[in-house]
Amino acid sequence: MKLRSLYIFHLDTGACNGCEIELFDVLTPYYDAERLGVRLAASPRHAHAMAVTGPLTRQTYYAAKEAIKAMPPKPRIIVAIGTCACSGGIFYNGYPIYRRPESPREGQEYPRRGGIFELVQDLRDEGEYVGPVVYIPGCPPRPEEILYGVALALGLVEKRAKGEHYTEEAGFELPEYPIEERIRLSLRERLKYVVGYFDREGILRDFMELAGKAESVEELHRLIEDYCLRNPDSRISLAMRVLEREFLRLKEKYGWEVGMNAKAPQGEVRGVQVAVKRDAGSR
Amino acid sequence: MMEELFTLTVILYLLSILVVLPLRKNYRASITVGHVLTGLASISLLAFTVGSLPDVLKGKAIEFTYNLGVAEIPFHVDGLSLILCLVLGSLGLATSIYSPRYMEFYERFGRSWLYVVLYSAFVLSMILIVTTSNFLWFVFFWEVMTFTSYLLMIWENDEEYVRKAGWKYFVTMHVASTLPLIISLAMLYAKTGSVNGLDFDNLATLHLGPIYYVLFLIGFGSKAGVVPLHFWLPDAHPAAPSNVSALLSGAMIKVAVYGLIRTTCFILRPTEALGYTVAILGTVTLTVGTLYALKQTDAKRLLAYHSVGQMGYIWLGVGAGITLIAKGYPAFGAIAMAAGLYHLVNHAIFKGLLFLSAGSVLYRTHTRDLNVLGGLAKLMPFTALFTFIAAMSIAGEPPFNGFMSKWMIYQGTFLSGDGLLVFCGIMALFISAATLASFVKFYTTAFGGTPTTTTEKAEEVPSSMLIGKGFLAFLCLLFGLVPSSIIPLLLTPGKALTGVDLSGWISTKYWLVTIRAPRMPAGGETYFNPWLFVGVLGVLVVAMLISYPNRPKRIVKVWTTGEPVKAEHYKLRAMHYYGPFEEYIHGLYHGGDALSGWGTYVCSSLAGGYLSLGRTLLRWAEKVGKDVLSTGRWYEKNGKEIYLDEAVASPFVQLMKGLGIAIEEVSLSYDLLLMLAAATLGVMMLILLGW
Amino acid sequence: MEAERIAFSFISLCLILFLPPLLDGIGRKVKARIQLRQGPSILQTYYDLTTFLSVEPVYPTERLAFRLAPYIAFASAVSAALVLPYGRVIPVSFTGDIFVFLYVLAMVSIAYMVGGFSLNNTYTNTGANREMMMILSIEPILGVAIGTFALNAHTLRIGAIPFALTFTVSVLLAYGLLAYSVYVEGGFIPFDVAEAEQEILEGTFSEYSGYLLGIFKWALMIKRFALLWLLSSFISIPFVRNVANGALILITQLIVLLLLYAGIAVIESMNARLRIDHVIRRNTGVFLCSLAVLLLAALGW
Amino acid sequence: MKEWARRIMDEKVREKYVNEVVEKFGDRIISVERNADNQWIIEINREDLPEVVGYIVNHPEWKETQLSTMAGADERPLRGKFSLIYWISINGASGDVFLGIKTYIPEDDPRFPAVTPVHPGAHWYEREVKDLLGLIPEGHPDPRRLVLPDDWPEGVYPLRKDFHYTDSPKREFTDETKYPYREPPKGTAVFPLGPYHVALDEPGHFRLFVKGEEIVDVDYRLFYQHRGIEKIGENRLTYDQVNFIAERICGICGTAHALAYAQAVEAAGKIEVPERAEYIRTVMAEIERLHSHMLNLGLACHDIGFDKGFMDAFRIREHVMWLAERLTGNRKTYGMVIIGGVRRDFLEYRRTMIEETLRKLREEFQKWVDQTLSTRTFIKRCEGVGVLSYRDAKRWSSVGPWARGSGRNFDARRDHPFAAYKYLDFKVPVHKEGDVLARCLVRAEEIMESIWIIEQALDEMPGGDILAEWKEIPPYREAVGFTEAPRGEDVHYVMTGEGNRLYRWRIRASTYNNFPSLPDAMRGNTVADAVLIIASLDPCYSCTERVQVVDLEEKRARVLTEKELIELSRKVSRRV
Amino acid sequence: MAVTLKYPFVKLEAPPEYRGIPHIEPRLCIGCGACVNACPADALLKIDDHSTGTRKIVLDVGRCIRCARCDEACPTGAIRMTRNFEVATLDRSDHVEVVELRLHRCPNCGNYTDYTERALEKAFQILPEGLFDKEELRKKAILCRNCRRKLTVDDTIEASREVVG
Repeated sequence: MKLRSLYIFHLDTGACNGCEIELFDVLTPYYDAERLGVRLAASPRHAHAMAVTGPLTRQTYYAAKEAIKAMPPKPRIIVAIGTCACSGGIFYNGYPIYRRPESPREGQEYPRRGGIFELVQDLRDEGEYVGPVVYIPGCPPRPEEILYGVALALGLVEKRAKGEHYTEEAGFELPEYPIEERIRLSLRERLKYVVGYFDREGILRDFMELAGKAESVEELHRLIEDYCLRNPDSRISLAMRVLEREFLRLKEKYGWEVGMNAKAPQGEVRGVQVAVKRDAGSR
Repeated sequence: MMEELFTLTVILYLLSILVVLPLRKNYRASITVGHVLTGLASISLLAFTVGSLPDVLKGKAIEFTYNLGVAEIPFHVDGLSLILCLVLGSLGLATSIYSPRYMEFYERFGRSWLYVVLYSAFVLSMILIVTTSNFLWFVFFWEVMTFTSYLLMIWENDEEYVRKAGWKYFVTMHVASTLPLIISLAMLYAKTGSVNGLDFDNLATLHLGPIYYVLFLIGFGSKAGVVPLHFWLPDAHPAAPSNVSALLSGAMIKVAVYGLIRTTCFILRPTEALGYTVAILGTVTLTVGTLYALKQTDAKRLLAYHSVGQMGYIWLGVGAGITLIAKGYPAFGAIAMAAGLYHLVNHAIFKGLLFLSAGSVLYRTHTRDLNVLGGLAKLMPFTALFTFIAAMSIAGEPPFNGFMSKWMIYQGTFLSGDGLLVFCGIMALFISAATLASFVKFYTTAFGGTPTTTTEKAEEVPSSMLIGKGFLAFLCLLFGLVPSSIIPLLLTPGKALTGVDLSGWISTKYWLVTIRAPRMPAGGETYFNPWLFVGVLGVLVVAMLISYPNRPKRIVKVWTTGEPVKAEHYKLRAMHYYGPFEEYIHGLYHGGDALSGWGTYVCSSLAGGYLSLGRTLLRWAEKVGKDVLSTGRWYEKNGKEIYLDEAVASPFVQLMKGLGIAIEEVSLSYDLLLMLAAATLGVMMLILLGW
Repeated sequence: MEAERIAFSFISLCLILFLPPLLDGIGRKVKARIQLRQGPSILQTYYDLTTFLSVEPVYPTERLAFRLAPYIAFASAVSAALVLPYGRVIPVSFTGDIFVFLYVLAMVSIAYMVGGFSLNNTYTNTGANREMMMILSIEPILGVAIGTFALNAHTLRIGAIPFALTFTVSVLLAYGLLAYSVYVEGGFIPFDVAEAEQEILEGTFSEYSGYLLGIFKWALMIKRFALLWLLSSFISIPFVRNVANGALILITQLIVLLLLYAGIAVIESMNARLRIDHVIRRNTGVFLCSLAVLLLAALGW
Repeated sequence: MKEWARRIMDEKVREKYVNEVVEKFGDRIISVERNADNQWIIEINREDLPEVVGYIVNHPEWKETQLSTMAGADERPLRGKFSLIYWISINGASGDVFLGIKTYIPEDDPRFPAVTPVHPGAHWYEREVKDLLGLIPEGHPDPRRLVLPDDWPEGVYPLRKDFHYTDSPKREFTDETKYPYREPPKGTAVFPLGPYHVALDEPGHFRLFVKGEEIVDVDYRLFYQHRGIEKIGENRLTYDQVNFIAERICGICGTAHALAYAQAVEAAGKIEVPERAEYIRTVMAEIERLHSHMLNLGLACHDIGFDKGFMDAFRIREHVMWLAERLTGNRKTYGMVIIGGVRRDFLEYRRTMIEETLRKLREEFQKWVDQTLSTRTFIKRCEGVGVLSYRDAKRWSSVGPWARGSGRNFDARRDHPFAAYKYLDFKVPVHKEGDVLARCLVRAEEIMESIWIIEQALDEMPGGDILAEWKEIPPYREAVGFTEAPRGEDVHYVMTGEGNRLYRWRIRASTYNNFPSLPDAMRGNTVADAVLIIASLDPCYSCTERVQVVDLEEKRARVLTEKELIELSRKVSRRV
Repeated sequence: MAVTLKYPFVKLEAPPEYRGIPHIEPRLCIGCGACVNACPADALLKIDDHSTGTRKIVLDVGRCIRCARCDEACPTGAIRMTRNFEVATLDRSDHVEVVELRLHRCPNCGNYTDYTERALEKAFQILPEGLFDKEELRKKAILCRNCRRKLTVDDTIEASREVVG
């Protein structure tokens, strides 16, 4: 199927507005879906496609059914925008969400049921023609993603997504890090409170690199000071120093002997001094 | 030969009066028989019209005289008369076919014989008005016409509003129409001194003063419903049974135009001042009438206001014609006058048809309130079709007849090279859109959409009613597509007035018309061919229909944006149409509030005597009884929004309040009223014959 | 001569039928560029149209008026466009054809209205209602413009007026009135109240679908084309009326037409849609002012 | 802390309010408990509800007092009773107090006297409680269904604890079970607007009763988007997960909801949030306001066919979206706020990015305002349209720019300083005209203020952690969390529960308080303005309507010349 | 001039911070189910089949709300948010990613336990050398829950018997 003009009617079946606004965004200068021939239709009578957002609540079900029935008999493409329309999303088993009687409200089936598919299936059971359904997941999908989905419906791009089924044959790796695994995990957890989950991987990687290189606590401290000098971002510096203190604390706790790269200090007070220094440095 | 045909017409009408008297016990039979005879009479009148055409086109009038023993009635049938004969014949035929079934609707009133008597007398009087050539007889028949039409109008006399409209009509006609005519008659009689001296030929030789222009303008203007003397019309026409409304609107007010042209142009001289007056009155009339019509939601009242508006077009055309003739553009003036007369014929046909259609709707649904009608196109397909043709005609859409006459009026005004007339033409063009708006409303509210609770049980009207309407619809198409079938006839009055040869100015070949303006650059005039238009349009429509066949396989629900809405609520009602526009011209509608006080004051000081008559009558009425007085108060109380037209007419209203109460009392008893009317008629006749 | 006439008539028919979508596409492109976006392809309107024309419609009513309205609109729009001058040739020409032009063009609106009123739907009804009010309010202005031309040129033939005009103050003002009324009648923003998409779901069109909608939209495009072609002829012909070559005149007309479309696109994108009462008020004001133009014309200025 | 914030959060001022209420009602008050810094819960008998609530809400001196939220809860497992709590906020730059008026309702007699006759703003709350918990408000003017779908059976109350959250009982869907719309007034036609109308981005059904084009009255049915979020939050999700569904209550102002929820739980669990996290929350909330207001201004242009304004507003807004994407990983539903802090930090380069974007934004938005306000047709469409009087705004407890456009002078950021607002300086723009234009101007000015707030916050942002560690939240504690979302105050009420789950969660989106005043603003306008007025409300959450008496006399048209407007817009921009 | 991006006709990278669709790296996944517990939308499923001894970790991108809670919770970094966003498709099964892992089998009773072999290995990696009696731990840890309880009870009885005895 190759359409050069696509009038889309927008059907909100209980969405949170995120997808709607992104759908609007697709029409605006940066994305400009009109260059693909896409326009928002004022009435389902004009529409070749129905852009559906939302998990299909029971109150919208009847109206949405009317809307799809009001479309011309063909092509009736359905563009399910957003995770909710694809499968019910986070709301999938709420009490006002529509599910066909045979669709489980809790279940282990996959792909997960829910969303607009329930309505499409009902309509097909009634003998109404409903065209293909393009699923565009995302919460909300980026405008690019919607464009991609629409382009897919128009036959302008190739499908890229592919289901995967891995088994044990894929192989198993237990990656080894320069520092002990349980300390790494503790540090990783601590870092979440300092810089958040997203930036922690990179910082931890850098830290482990330094920790692997360092032969002693002093060297580690020097390396970290170096690193902070090279990297002017105060937040990363702070994180590194927190890591250093935490690392030393954990080493202290678990005993220095086991799986150690950085050598234990000679004096007992060493670790404390580092900590004091860090406090001064972060100001 | 032609004379005998005319006599046959008269005899058939008289016969119908006689025949029904023995049949009066049987309501249906008497009306059917009566209308068969009137139908035959109409056919014979049409035959007379067609037969006389060759002579009349050559400029020869048909003249004959009926000698009644006590008096002689001279007849003079020229082009102008023949145009009216055509109108009366075709409308008479249509109503005769239509009425027998339609009058079943009024069976509860009984008195079938009286109806037929009045109907025949009414039509016959109009025929005699337009053919007689003696001013006395003219006035006499005029009065007969007024009386009969009044009695027909209040046929439904158990309705309050009918009686009210009736006395409004009766009083206005006598004060503003008959009175000026009788005054002029008296003055002329005084001048000539004999009944024979009142022959039109004779009168034309007199040099009459400007007072006659005024008297005739008032006399015929009020009958024709020209602003500001139109206020009776929108009440009167809807009050009558629809077939009578068709005659009132289609024929009676046209007779006034005939009277105007006959008197002012043929007896008096066409002058520039007269022409401008008529044209401006016409413009004001068409503007006011149509803009009021835009607001109406009562089917027949809407049509009645349009009668006012369309009369404005006729007056504009005639006025432009008179002006141009007087200014020395005889040929072009004749064309403009022909345009006005063309619209006269057309208006008679499509307005007759529209009233008959409104009657059909009334017949089946028992309502004329457009707010509650709907969906009739599905139930009454032929009525819908005929109404559509009539609506498109009156809105002036090609290729229907209304377009042709309006087109000629525009040409006559726009090309006159006279700023004032051009302005009149612009207003006509604008009002044409308003007419369209009004009829879009009329057609779509009654016939569009899905049937409502009021209309869902309606069905198509009986075939005889359809035939009557179909005949008129056919004429709409005929005069639209083949204008040359009638234009030569329409040009004869102009020719007779100016005596010039019009070849080269307007030419008619088969169905083609071309017009030349006085100062138009020479050469390059080509014909307007309605058939070419129909052909192009038809070919395109058919071609598209073949490429994109249009066959619904199944019907889906109307899109209500997802949430169901009841069909009866999901529709704009007639009163909602054009709201913002009406709101904007609100000032025009309700300027009356401010004007009424002022108008009353001025008029009361100007016409003290006039009012003292009313006061005397009021005093008399008080004696009749206090409960009767309440009617007058009712009128005051219920006229919450005083329209501009009524404000202008406030002296009349004052007068009518008094007169009306008297007549109100009388009209409560129909027999009494009838007796009174007959007595008045008899007295007048005696007076006239005695002179 | 006859050969030229036939050739030009054929060209004009092709222009009437197939040029409007292109012009619409150009307008869309210009608008897009003003909004700093790439915009659709210039041919996009053709794609839209062909897609609509290939889609089977759904019928909310079996009423004949509803089903025939698009065809009537289309045929009327094409017929109206045929009385306009193309080069030195007018496919169909006669005296007073300007009124025929107006009335036949009004039939497009009538089809729109009858279609809109033929079913119970307040959206279509309101669209039709507004369309009628637009016509009501713009007709007198158009009338004054025509009246001024008629007073000046003493002819009512579209083909003859631009050739016979002498330029006076009133004629220049009448040009302004004509342009204004063409703009309003064409339903361009801010005057697109009858087909307002966000308010009343494109009015009557909200119930049309598939090829019925396609034909209707095509008809409206042809109507706009006819109106603007009238304006472009009135503008261009007085400048080139002494040129004998019909093709050259035609090209001039086309260029002016393109400029008009581009200019309209600019105005459209710089304005919000007015309300119907604003439109009526504005039009009535213009009409009252335009009476001065008529007065000037009557005085011969 | 800034001087103004210290004044508002003054302990003495706060106690003055509470004491006045306690003194006024004396014996009738069963208990007074301070459950959080600025929140008191006053327990009374159910018979006294209208009087007490009415007294506080309609207090002549506490001008901007309003009903913030009302929650019913099924406390039968705990106490064998239902509970009702009306939360009233005292606003207007005078003090920072939330009063919860609580009452218990026995299981066998689930009725209470309605507050709606005293204060119409309680209309939906009481209808909703009737729908979801089966508590019947006596004397309520509109007994129709509000929240539940039309095909929901009678007598099943989803928020009761004996209702399992995955159940979805149904009844036959027929014409009789359809929502009972009012019959149109005589001589009017129905103009159904929605649920699927092109200018409404969300399903909501407005039934305009029109005379021609003029709107005579409005009836409507909302809650098409009712997704049972509260039930899911109370049953399926843990404290942390609820944040993500809270964010999806509304795709536009998700952060405000997530923040309100997090603040409520933090207040209930007495969790201290690191200062840096508060600043980051503030910046995110303001970024959200930027995009939301630009969106709304753009859509207002779109609804009146002014495509240039629409496209430009969205083009400018895209900078904000991109910024959000770089900062949080997504253009919307940022996923930033979590109980105890935030999830991503502002590294240096992100800070720079924000500053650059703001610079660009201010310049381009200024241009947009100048251009739009000099479009005469735009002004013509917005001026004097959809006028909401101050009285109506107050009567319906309206919030946000919708209320500030009508002269209500309050803003949760200023009157109940949360997050980092107490450390910042800003103005609250208020316009008195109450028409669409006033609301547009309020939004435009707020955009400029937001830019200024973000700049301050970036400058003053302290170091330290971004997330606090918390172990356990004590069960059965109540608190409200509140934020100023772009559309107005969002209030979340939580009652903590056991097993890492909430016991009761009540969401009150800003639009919930604004919607019922919509008919007042719409009456007397034309159909053409309807979508514009709805857009100027900036609806984001589906709510419902009510019936009330038409009061058109209040409406005042305003005439503002174009010059003044341009001046005004200049003034707005010059200030920042 | 026009600011329109050329996408989808040219390739467009999402910014590095973007939370795209999640992806499970099968070589790292130990099937612990932490992500399943963290997921608010139930996009991740843990399906155990004790008869065949397999555990499926199912990721349905079409249900995923991209909150990155799984990313945050995963101990091995197997499930990560990618920057990919082009996952529109006509077939919902394209959205499903399944990792099928073997469950650990209790050497004592022969039943399948409710953790995978990989999880066990990971647990041993985390446990520090020499901190506990590793051999002892290994002996107990590899047992299923029932067997372990039995073993513990047995041990206790034995110990008490020793004390008493």
